[in-house]
Amino acid sequence: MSKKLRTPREALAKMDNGATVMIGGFLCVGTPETLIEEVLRKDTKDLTLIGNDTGFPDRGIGRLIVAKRAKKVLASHVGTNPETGRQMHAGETEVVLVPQGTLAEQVRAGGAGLGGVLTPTGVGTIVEEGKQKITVNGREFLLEVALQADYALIKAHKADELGNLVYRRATRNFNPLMAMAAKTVVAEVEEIVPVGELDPDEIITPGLFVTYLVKRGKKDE
Amino acid sequence: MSKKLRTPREALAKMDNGATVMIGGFLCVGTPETLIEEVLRKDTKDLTLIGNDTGFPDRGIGRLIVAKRAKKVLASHVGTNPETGRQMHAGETEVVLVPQGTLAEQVRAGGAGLGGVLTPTGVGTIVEEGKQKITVNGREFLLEVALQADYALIKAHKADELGNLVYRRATRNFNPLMAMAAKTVVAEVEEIVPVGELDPDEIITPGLFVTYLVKRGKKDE
Amino acid sequence: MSKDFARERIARRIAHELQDGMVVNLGIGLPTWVANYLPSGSEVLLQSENGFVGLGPAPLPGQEDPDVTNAGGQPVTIVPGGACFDSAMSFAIIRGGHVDVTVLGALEVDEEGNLANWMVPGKMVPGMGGAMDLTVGARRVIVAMEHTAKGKPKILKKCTLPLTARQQVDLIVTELAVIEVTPQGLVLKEVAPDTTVAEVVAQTEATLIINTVKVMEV
Amino acid sequence: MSKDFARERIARRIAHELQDGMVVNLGIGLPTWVANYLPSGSEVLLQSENGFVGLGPAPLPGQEDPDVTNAGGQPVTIVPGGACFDSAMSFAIIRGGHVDVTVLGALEVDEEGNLANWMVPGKMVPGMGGAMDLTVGARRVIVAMEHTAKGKPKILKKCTLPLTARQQVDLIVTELAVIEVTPQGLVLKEVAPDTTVAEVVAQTEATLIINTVKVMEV
Repeated sequence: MSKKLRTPREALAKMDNGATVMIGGFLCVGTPETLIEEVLRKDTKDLTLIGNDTGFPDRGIGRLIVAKRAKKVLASHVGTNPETGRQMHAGETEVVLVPQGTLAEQVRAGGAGLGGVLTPTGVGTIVEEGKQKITVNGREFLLEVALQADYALIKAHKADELGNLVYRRATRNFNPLMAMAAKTVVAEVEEIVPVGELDPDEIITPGLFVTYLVKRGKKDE
Repeated sequence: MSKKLRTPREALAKMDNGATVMIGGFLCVGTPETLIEEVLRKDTKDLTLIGNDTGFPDRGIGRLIVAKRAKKVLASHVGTNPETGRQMHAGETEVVLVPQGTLAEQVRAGGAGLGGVLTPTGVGTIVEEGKQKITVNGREFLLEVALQADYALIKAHKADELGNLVYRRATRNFNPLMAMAAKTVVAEVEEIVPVGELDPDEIITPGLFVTYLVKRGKKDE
Repeated sequence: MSKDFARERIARRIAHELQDGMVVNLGIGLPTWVANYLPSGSEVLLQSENGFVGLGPAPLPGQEDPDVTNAGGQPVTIVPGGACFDSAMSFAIIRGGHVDVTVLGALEVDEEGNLANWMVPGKMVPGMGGAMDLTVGARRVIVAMEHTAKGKPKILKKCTLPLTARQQVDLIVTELAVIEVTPQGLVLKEVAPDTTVAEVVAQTEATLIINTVKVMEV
Repeated sequence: MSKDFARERIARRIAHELQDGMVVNLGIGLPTWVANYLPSGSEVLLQSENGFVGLGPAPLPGQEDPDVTNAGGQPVTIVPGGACFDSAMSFAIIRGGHVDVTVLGALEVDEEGNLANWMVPGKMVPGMGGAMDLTVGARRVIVAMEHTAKGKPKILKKCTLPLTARQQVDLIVTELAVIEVTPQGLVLKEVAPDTTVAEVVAQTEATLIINTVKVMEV
């Protein structure tokens, strides 16, 4: 049995109000719904949420938005969840829109110990507001700083007992990046296999990044 | 038969004197020896070489150093090839020593369209000389700019006919990064399998990065 | 002309711009249609920014794989030889110039090749998603859009909405015309067989440079 | 004391600092020896910066895999549960603070925890390899070295050689002593049973803060 295996309740027991939480997935493909369910249950609020999008009102990060658990959201797209737009316009929730490739690099930088990256994306648009512009070899770039979080809630296909993870198809997206960038990383998985069953070359997220494993669909009593 | 398959001579026919060439491998583990052999044969010189190290005098990048094909070398370590040190001290070859993690990020940035990255590595050492220092959240970082090349000579374990690549064990190192960062990417492989034989989840370097495939050990007549 | 008829024509014309071996990213909505008009046996490689290359047609009903969707969240397939990756790699491919062509919708385009397609202040603010990276990173940016919106021109002297990217558009394809963005300005290359140069000029706010104009293949 | 005896003692003492579950990177040379003194069944996870985690013991003769080497190029094994990656991921792990302890050799260390181990100007310039990233990135930096070189102290008031990293060393282990780097300076924690505090002080150029000194377990 994996030493990292927890129930959802155990895994998120120490998540406090006001925490910064990264959540994997792309329009709910590769989103840890069981962990989101637990955040809803335990009534954690004032969260800063970081994710590609805000899902749908009844799925993914969208459920946390509808339940008003976020004080701030960083995402590249909120169009599939009208409630996010409503809260943004009403001034109820701060929404920061970030180009998708920039968000990916910011999260990766946070995990990789980099202070940030220089990207050409957003130059000449409102995205550049308040950011440092740096010229390298005659081309202008925006300095986009690293992002880190208290928690990363991610979804993987399979784990071994050490927490090594593999992903399936389009569910990978932000999950391996977020796995690097948070103090506590909880991976929701379909299946846990014995150590040695995954080939070292096929592992995408080494287990050293993973704090806890939770089985998808597992409920606490 | 793969449309990308070439003999070493065909694959490197257009490599000119003065080219910038990235070469994969870590102390010759994962180094494309067949391609290096061809660079030696065709007498290309005044190269700027970028690699983790300069191998050994009789193996890997070291052979190009001994044959005096490089006017400039960027590497993290040259200690296993005394000839590199000799040429450096004698002023025959310009050698720029770069921290290994910085070199990896510079190559990746070149491939990813980033202008550079901010790293804490090298702050307070001679590595910071001539570089911009940027403070983010109270911590100092060095701005290390992206690297790109005319050629990347890489080594993979297996390719499919479209050039999708998988690597084996410790041979991966800089190879997938360099595959992203050069105009012409030549991958030396042990084996080429039909399209569809590699699972989409196991591919490390998508074939879109790969210009030509060369079979390891393949000689031109 | 019905909306669908216009959109089909645009998609069909853009398909001619895509050649075997090219890596192409098709935006959500109208751009997605372009895939339907590629010749059978086409070796255009479609990149899906949510995390793979080798985007294939929609699956047969009942054969959907919930883990295989396009960037709009719709079920799709992965062709043999496709490859999956994370979002950092996906945008390394996009930003790094490894996508040959991207096809994107637009709210406005202007004479400098500026593009606005991600927000209408105070109204629609869905977010830019991957559009800013695609526009900056792809080697060639093709805008696919209807020529006008509610009778008002969308090809302007200067964009009025917040930009997605500055000076990145290369080609504009509408149901009426094909327009190339050049350092000198917008060059009218083709007009549809059921319209005239004068009509296209009348429906375009931007100045069009007119030399040899061909009939658009539709 | 023979060189090998000294080195074995240093490695053995450092092994006590490593606990189950820790991710540890051992530098080339003496630090590599530490792995030999981990208790059997140890769950310390060794990271090898050339591209994997789960570094295992040397293979039996004839069972070497040319694709599985450590950062020094020597044949090793990968334990069950190990994982391979590229150099960017390897240093993301290192620079990003995901390595709990790194053990590195040194030419000089000083009172501020500065480390010099990569070059001697005009003489030996092998390059820093991964040492600068390891020193900056690992949560805890342990220096493993002989106390003196040719009779001259290596623990100095101020390093004279070009630095590998500034103020990153946490612990120094030699065949004579265990010394902790604190904001107040170097604290002598342990001395070997075959030496004395006075002897250690005599062989150290840096000022040592001396409170409770224990006998080093050797």
